Amino acid sequence: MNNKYESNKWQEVINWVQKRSLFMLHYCTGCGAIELPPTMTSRYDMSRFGIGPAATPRQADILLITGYLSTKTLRRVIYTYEQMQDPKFVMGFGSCTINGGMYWDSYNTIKQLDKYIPVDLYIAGCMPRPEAILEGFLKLKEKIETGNADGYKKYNKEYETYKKNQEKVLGEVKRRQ
Amino acid sequence: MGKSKRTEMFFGPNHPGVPGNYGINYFYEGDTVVSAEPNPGHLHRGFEKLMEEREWIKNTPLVCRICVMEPDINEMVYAMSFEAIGEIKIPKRAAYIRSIILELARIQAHIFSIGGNCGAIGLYTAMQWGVLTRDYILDIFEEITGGRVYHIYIRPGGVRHDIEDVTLQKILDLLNDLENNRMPEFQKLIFENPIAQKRWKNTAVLNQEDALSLGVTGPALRATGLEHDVRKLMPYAAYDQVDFKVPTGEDGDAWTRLKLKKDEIFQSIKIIRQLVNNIPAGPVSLNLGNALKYKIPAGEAYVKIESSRGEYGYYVVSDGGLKPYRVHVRGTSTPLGLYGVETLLPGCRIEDVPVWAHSLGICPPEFDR
Amino acid sequence: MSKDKSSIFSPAVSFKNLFKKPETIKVPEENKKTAKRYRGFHINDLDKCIGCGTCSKICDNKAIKMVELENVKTELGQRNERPKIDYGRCCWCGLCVDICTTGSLQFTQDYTYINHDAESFSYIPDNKNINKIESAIGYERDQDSELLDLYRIEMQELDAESRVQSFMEIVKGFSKKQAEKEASRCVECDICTEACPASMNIPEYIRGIYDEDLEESLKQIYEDNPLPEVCGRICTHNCESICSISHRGEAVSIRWLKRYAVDNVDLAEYNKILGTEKIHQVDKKVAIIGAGPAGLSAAHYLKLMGYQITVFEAESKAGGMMRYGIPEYRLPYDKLDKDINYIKNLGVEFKFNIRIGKDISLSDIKKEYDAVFAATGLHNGRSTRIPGTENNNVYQAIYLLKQITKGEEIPLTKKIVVIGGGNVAMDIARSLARLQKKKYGQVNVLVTSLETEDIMPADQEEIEEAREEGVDFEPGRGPKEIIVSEDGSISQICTNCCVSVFDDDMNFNPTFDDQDIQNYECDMVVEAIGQAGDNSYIDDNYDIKYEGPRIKVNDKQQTSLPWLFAGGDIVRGPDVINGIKTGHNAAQGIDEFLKN
Amino acid sequence: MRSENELIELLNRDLNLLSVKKLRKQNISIRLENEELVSGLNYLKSHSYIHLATISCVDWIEDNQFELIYHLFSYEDKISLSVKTKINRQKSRFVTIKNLWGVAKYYERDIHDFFGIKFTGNDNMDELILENWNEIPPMRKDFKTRQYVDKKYDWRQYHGQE
Repeated sequence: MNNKYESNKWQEVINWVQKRSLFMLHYCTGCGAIELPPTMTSRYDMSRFGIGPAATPRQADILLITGYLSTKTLRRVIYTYEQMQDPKFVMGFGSCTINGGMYWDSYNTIKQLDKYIPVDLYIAGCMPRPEAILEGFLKLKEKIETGNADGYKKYNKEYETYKKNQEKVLGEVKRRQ
Repeated sequence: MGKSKRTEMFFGPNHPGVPGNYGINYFYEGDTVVSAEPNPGHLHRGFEKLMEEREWIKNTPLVCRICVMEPDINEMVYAMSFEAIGEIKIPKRAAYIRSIILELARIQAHIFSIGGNCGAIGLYTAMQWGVLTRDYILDIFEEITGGRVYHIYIRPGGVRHDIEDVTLQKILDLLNDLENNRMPEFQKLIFENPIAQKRWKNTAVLNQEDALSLGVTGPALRATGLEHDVRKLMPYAAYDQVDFKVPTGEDGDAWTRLKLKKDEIFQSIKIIRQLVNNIPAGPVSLNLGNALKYKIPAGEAYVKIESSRGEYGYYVVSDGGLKPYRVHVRGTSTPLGLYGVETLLPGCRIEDVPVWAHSLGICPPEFDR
Repeated sequence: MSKDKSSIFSPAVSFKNLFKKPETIKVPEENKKTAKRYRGFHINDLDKCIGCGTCSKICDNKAIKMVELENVKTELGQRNERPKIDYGRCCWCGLCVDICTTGSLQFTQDYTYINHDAESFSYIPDNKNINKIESAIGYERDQDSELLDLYRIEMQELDAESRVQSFMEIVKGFSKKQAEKEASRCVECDICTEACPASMNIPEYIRGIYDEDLEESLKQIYEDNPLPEVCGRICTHNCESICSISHRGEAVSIRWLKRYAVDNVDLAEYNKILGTEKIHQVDKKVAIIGAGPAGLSAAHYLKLMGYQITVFEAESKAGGMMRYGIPEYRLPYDKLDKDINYIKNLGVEFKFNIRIGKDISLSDIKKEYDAVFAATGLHNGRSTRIPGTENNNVYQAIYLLKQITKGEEIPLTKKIVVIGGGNVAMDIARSLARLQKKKYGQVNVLVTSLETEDIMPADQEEIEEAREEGVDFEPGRGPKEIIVSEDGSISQICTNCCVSVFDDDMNFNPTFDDQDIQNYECDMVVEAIGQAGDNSYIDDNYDIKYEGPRIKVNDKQQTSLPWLFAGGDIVRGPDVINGIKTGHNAAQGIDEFLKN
Repeated sequence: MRSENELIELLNRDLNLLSVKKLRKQNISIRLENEELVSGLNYLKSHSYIHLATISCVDWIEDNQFELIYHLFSYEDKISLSVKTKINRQKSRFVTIKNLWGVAKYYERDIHDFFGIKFTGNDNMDELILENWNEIPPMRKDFKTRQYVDKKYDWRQYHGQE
């Protein structure tokens, strides 16, 4: 287990438990969110994998960026991300989070998600199907178990670069005290 | 009891009760809203600017992303405005297929919104059923168009593919299953549920006079007694070849609107059956030549059609070039989502704000564009 | 308020589902099969794909970039570029699949690709998609979702019956609406430019027509071709043979569009449009021998550079083979004169009825001019020299065509046999058919050629149109002997079967089978089996290097003598557009030569 | 229930129209002077054109004008009527109609967001859709999106490609 940061037996157990019960923050930032109801409800049912929706950032583990992110939402996503407790994971849905997607030349959407918040996994699609989302969750669980899902550590370590990128787009952003 | 303190509440943008990413900042005293102000713009992608920089055909994948609840409505209005300015008459079969797709989209949107309304009051079983039933309709869409939610199927000149007979049969089977198995269950669980009825009755009331002055259309207006439906006022596609009733109500509250949506589902089922049974043979699209060089004469058109929540219009201006000169999107919930929040929301109870939003069909990307 | 039925127990209906099978799809074990028409990841048949880039043009998310591949070579009709799709941009709309000119780009039904590295979402599809797995074909284009304009605008032509009556021009030409519709078919992929010997800016001038800006078209045309009226009618248009639209439909009628553009700009405007009202004169003199396509092209481009140009022409009018070799029904003389007059107005001096080597020697020319460009072409006929060709009823097509164009009376009998399978044979056969129709009221011309019909060098349309006008064909026959009766008139021509025309390494050496003898009655024979040049005016007092029958030149058309340049059929054939190209090259070569 | 022609006659009689055009079935567009627009709308509102669908704005940059289009609809006549007027692009100011239709307050605020047109009488002109926008209003033709995007966001470097 070559976990880059610090690793001990105890961490393995945490990862194992962590993987079993993940709470996904119910925040539909973009149009991909329309595929979340089928994933959460009985047709594809992600709670089979122990993943359920959580209403507030403080109780959530996964932040889903479902598609494009307008600058106004980016500000709130940063507030949300910073309110979430470590360990936290981010999944980018669809083309818009990877390289701008359809709104590559729009003046109000960001082009690369990983410039502003660390992203653990991208799912291809416009928007990704419920089956692809579930397989994305499974891949995320594997990453958590092997301890590679360490986006949040990267955020703390390289906080300055993230802050600079964020401020380039948003101007001043209120930070958690 | 003295006057309680006026406190500010940030409702959304991240809130399960809000359909989409949209905020309402309101002050409340006790548990009634005193004043409210919309906080839109979270889903703004500048569609209208993007559309001015793309050729006509390149906008077809773009327009269906404007309102994620009803992609087909956007494709239809865009195609219709192109055909209106270019005076292009599409083949008869294409008109029939367009109406079938639009009615399926209406059913899907209504079921989803019934589910959403139930979710707003906590009846989560109905929400699960709503999403499940809608998913079966998406399977049909996937079969016809190749895409689940975004179909990019209705294009200037007609539709992209013909519907095979086996798919038409599947549509009929789906409608039978919907009419005989699903809707009775919905009827029992939702419409005969006393607690739900009590919850919806005279909440989020919208009277006729407010509705007309705000420019509200669709079920919200019909719930106040007026039988106005764009499919009857300005028939398009194949709606003049089918007969259907436009259900209306009187009280204009959330309960009447919900019943209207249910009745409209049955009307849509009737329409689709008529369409499928006498769909004419023939081509389904007009070859308008090389897609990179679609061109229509200079002109303008304000075209509107009946989406599941009312009039959905585009104002398109063409300067005779390869790209639209200007496209202005008029979403159905623009009046309610912005001005309605400021004037109609005060007086509601706090717990009714999600019901208000869902029942009046506020869909933020429409006015964020 | 109408009494709504309600009871506290009605929600109990949901307990019914306890006994029903759950409708959940248990991903990942049980994956729902996607619909047949699903739009998943792309695959691309790299051999069928020609790298035309139309998919990257229609992609509204700029998700497709054309990327060069080493193992794919650029050759006629395809580039070594292939589409690279960026799934960080793609919206799976399928416009690219709908417009793909060769139909090589397709969708599979596969849709899951998850990765943490954003840069891995960019992929060059080949027969496998981004997941490198075999996956069933998904969405497919059909005639309803077609985004190309596959078929040509019907070109109005005189019907066979009326056109054989006269030398009137057959092709009517496009109307404004037709031309713009035809021009709209072009996807501007620029593949045709590589096939055009003069590498004309074809997409640009077609775009000019589409934008109703014929002035722009004229500018684009004149950059590489000073004889557009001619080429708009008789060019061999190899550009149309590899047009990307021809893969699934009919090629854009590039030649007729060029003709439309130039027909609709009148000569007086040319100078203003092309900006050649004032040319900065240079006091260097260049002599051009031969006013054929090569000579005129060199004269035009050299004049633009300001040199003083004098064109020496043996005939009484300029045009060379264009005037004296091509009948009027294909190339009317007023259109030819329009091109020539523009060059004349630039200030090019023409000297007619002067044959170099007879009236003036080449060395006199050399003294007076700083450089010489020889473009005298191949104006002598060739004979099969089979027994009987010395009879006076045997003619060569070249000389007959010249007489016809000059309007002179030519010997014309009732039954004529033409030997040869190329465009010249077609020209003489159809001209004789017209003359026979006028004189005898009916056509009796028989064309025999070594080649069988499928490998005859003449254009396919030419053969079909000739047949419609009453010309008969006997392909695959070798001329053996012309049988002459006692009174000196020809009675028959005896032919044997020609088994093969070219040997293994494609050299011309036909083999015959003498058992299969066929005789055809005729009282006149015309040989159209090739042309020969007469370079004696050079060879008599200078020895320059030859490459087989053709003069050896470098890429700037410079012969072994530094001051002597050569172009046209005497250097490289076979058609007008190559002549124009050699003239253009020579102009640049002479310009460099005179500069240093 | 008026037909298109009856409506055109009525309008010609009562309003001095700059131009009137029947675009297509159930679709008429008229043009009024700036000063007469509000009175025209008031007149129309009293003649069954009570539904204001939306207010559109088009930037005709060549002839230096903004064009405001008020889309009305009458449930009796079943005719969609576009009332148009052009205002000077530099001044970019017009009068509000929020007293005729309250909802126009937000339509005008939206147009102010994207075109920078101020509506006197509608005092609430702060940002509705955009946030901290300090460039020229984005929907104006002279706002070049591509330059703005190149400046503000940087493109992903695919191992050195654009």
